[in-house]
Amino acid sequence: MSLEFTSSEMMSVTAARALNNSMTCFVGIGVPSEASNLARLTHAPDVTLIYESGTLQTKPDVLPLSIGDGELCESALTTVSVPEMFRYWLQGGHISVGFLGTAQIDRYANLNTTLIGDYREPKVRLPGGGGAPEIATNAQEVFVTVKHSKRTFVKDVDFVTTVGFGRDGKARDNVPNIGQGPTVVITDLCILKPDPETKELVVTSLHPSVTRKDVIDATGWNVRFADDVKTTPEPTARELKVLRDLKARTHAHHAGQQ
Amino acid sequence: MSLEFTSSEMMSVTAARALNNSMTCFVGIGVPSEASNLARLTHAPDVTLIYESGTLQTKPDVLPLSIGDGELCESALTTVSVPEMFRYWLQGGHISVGFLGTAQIDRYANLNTTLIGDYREPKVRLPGGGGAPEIATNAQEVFVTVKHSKRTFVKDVDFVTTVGFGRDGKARDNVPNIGQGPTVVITDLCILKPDPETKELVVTSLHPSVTRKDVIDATGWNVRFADDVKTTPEPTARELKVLRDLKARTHAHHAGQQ
Amino acid sequence: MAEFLSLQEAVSRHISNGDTVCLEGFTHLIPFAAGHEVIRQGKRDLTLIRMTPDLVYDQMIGAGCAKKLIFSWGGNPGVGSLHRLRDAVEKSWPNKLEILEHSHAAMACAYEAGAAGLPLAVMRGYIGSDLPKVNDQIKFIECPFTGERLAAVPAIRPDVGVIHAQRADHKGNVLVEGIIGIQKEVVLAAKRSIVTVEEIVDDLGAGVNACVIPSWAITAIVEAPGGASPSYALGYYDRDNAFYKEWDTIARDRDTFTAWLNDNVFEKGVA
Amino acid sequence: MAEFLSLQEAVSRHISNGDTVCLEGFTHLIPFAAGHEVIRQGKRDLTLIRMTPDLVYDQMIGAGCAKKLIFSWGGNPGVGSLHRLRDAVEKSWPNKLEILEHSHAAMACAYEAGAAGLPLAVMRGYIGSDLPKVNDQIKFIECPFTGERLAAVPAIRPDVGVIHAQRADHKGNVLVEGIIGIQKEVVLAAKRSIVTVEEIVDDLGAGVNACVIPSWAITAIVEAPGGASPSYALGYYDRDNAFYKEWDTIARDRDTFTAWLNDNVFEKGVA
Repeated sequence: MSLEFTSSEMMSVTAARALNNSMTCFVGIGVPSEASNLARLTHAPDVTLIYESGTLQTKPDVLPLSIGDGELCESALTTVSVPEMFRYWLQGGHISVGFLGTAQIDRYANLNTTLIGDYREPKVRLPGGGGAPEIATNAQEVFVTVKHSKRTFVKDVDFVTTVGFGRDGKARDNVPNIGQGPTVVITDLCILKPDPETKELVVTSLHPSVTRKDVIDATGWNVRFADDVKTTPEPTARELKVLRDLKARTHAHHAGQQ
Repeated sequence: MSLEFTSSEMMSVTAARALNNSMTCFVGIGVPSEASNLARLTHAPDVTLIYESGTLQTKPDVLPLSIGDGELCESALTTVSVPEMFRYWLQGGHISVGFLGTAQIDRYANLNTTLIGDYREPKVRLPGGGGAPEIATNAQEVFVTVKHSKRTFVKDVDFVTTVGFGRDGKARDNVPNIGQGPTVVITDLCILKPDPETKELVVTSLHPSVTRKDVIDATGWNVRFADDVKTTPEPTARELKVLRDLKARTHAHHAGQQ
Repeated sequence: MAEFLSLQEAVSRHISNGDTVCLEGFTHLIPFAAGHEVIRQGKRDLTLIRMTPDLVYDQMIGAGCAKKLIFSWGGNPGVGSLHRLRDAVEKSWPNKLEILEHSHAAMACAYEAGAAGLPLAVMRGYIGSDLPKVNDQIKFIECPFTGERLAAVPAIRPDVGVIHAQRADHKGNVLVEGIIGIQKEVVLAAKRSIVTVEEIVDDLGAGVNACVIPSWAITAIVEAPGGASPSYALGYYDRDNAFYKEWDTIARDRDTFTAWLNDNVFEKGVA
Repeated sequence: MAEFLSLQEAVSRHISNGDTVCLEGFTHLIPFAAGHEVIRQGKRDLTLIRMTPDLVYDQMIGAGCAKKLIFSWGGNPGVGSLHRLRDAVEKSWPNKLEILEHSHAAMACAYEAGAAGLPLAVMRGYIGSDLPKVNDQIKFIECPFTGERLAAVPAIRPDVGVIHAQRADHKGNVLVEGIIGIQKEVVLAAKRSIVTVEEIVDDLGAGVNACVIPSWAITAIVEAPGGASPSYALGYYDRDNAFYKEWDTIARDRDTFTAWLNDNVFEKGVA
């Protein structure tokens, strides 16, 4: 039998599964936050979640709207200053996974959250880098999760806010003290991973009922597929229930706050 | 009428009088600590005392044996980490007075707490710099208090642990972001201040019943006297009582701890 | 020692046209009341610095207080864009706004360096990013011990730092609790500081290692209950998430924004 | 996650001959029990780093564990010299001891930089001091923004960091309270860490911004009640000032020292 689920749910569940109990995860807001907490509430109860607001090992009951909501602090092991967070905990090498969203991503997994168009004459001005530029280089590895579309998946990002593997795939070569960068990109259609040699993102798994054409049509470059493309396992009933409960709880909580 | 007091008491009382309510004082252990707390318990109840162990605005009831005794923490406004103490509070420019003792001092108020003799073959090995090298440059001014003797007051220190005005009196000239350095040296015999031009220490006040010859005999260079040498005011009965009570309390406290 | 002032006096006396000003509060304890007083007093040509310019800077920028913004993430968290900020950057309304952008790590380090009295912060950052191409304040130095290339940014040393905190005692010592962000660093890095607090109490009730800023490190203290709303003050009130969402509609349009500003800032007196 | 070990196991497994080791505790929470176990296990050729080598390092140096000492103030606070340290430096007993000395500010910044994962610390320091003439690890750099000359020292990144703390919970999270010194920095800067604690509890009882070191940042935790004595543990016991004074007599003479070591360290088992 097959469960009913949306492509967004498929993305969140798949992203959640990338985490495990031994990881210390620096969590970005949005889908990364949803996925991280889903992991914590399902198969990875001991995953350590850290938000850049300084909340170490936090266990919010509802998803935060901002990275500094009160729930994060009240459910944390402790809360440190923001300079300490970036210096001791991120740059100090204690983060195994940086979990990021993005507005644009290119074939070398470079991320753009700065702007669309030219820097001095932007078509669309985006929020900017935030914590991402250093999360991407100081975390041991990076997971990216983002909805798949031609607007998002571009051949070359307009601006490299946050380095994946650079314009040529070689930006991390011979750089000391740098993490391995994006190891997986999870979308609502598929899973992509960097080619071990060229670092170009390659589709390694298609979500149930998604076709190669769906992915090709939603990708702004001539995307390659791995030799052995898998089918991503469906969400389980438990995963869906926990995710939906979490979102309902979150919605009720934020709506109720006036 | 004249009170009975020792030369050590004269030194502590005179050193205490150098502080006032508006000062934020980074306190060294020994006579500086005794004098600072005497000031706090007499004419300067609002003087802010800071010890390098991280205790901000502390009000110990007894004198600490080390710069990190429990009393300092328990009576402090708050206690910060040692890196924060040196970075934010000292280097950040929040200390008006650094109050230091020393093993050797020379005519340009350079301090030596490292060793007597040659660095590689010391005659006497002393504890080292501790906080003094940066207290002396980052505090707005420095007070020094030390017993007067030929062994202590030397023409040139064997080692400049902590700069006064350098080997030539010019070490602070044209250095950006540096405090004015030692402004007063208080001994058990007299008060010395740097000559405004040459920075050489000059006797400006003799303690009661101390002669010029006493000072000359206890000083390792041809010490100069100001044109108008004053007589240091005697301790008051209240100052002596508070000082003696403080020392008695301290003695009883430390002896009683097993 | 900190001086206890009214909000009107504190802003009037310590913030001048042309100053570099940081109103900080990392998603928590955002000094909205102080920002509104800056708007009411019609301050102009401010260089505004803030890691996360959210609604308070959207409002100040829309009201015409700012000529330059230094920041690392400019959005309405969890909601979307800051429309007043975008209108200023893209269409120079109500005036041209110059921007200079960093990453969070760089700004956090720059505040830390400012508090530490240093002229620069050194960090392992900006590797592979295009930000150094558009921000000439980002330089690179070589470690004299390892030869590693490290990023350097100038310390932040603003004219005025403004924060909100939970409480002050009668001597002017201030307790900050919860997400302390960079509240302490801003006060220590600034030439002058204004701290608004929820209440003034006899005893801070602070733990032995609590984040307490001594009175002698603060310029002015203002009692401003609710002064962080619609952000939150841990132990006092929650974040008004509904208003953050509503702001998207208010700020999208110049007229609705101007009407909101008149009704909610100009026509409201000082707390 | 931190592993709960006996003191014997923790020292045996994580400290090897030749390692660079920091036993820290700035006048408070000095890890004496761990130091004694290092002596009992006859570790040799250690490079010992500590801002204030006091009795614990005097004992370890006198017992022949160290080949090098990096420090910024070496004395018996309020009492006088460390006789075993002096005997090692001046007379090479029981072996030659190399020393490298800094100021407190430099070491505090070097620990901070180590915790921050940087190769160096930059500070405004050592101006006019002779210390840079005898310590080739002190260099000077020029600020690329202001041209100011600033001191630079290498970050401290020891093989092993050892601290004592008040308590751990059953998951291995540790609370440090009071004079926190550089306890957190040492653990974060070290490749491996050993934390001895007064007790293991169900709930740390920590405030929201308390100095808590998470289990996943610690290698090994050891329950060692009284493990900081004769220094003190705030909330547990006071400093044994009488012993600090007594040490002056014990350590002054090689024979009385050796006898003390036999009676109080070698013949005493693991806690």
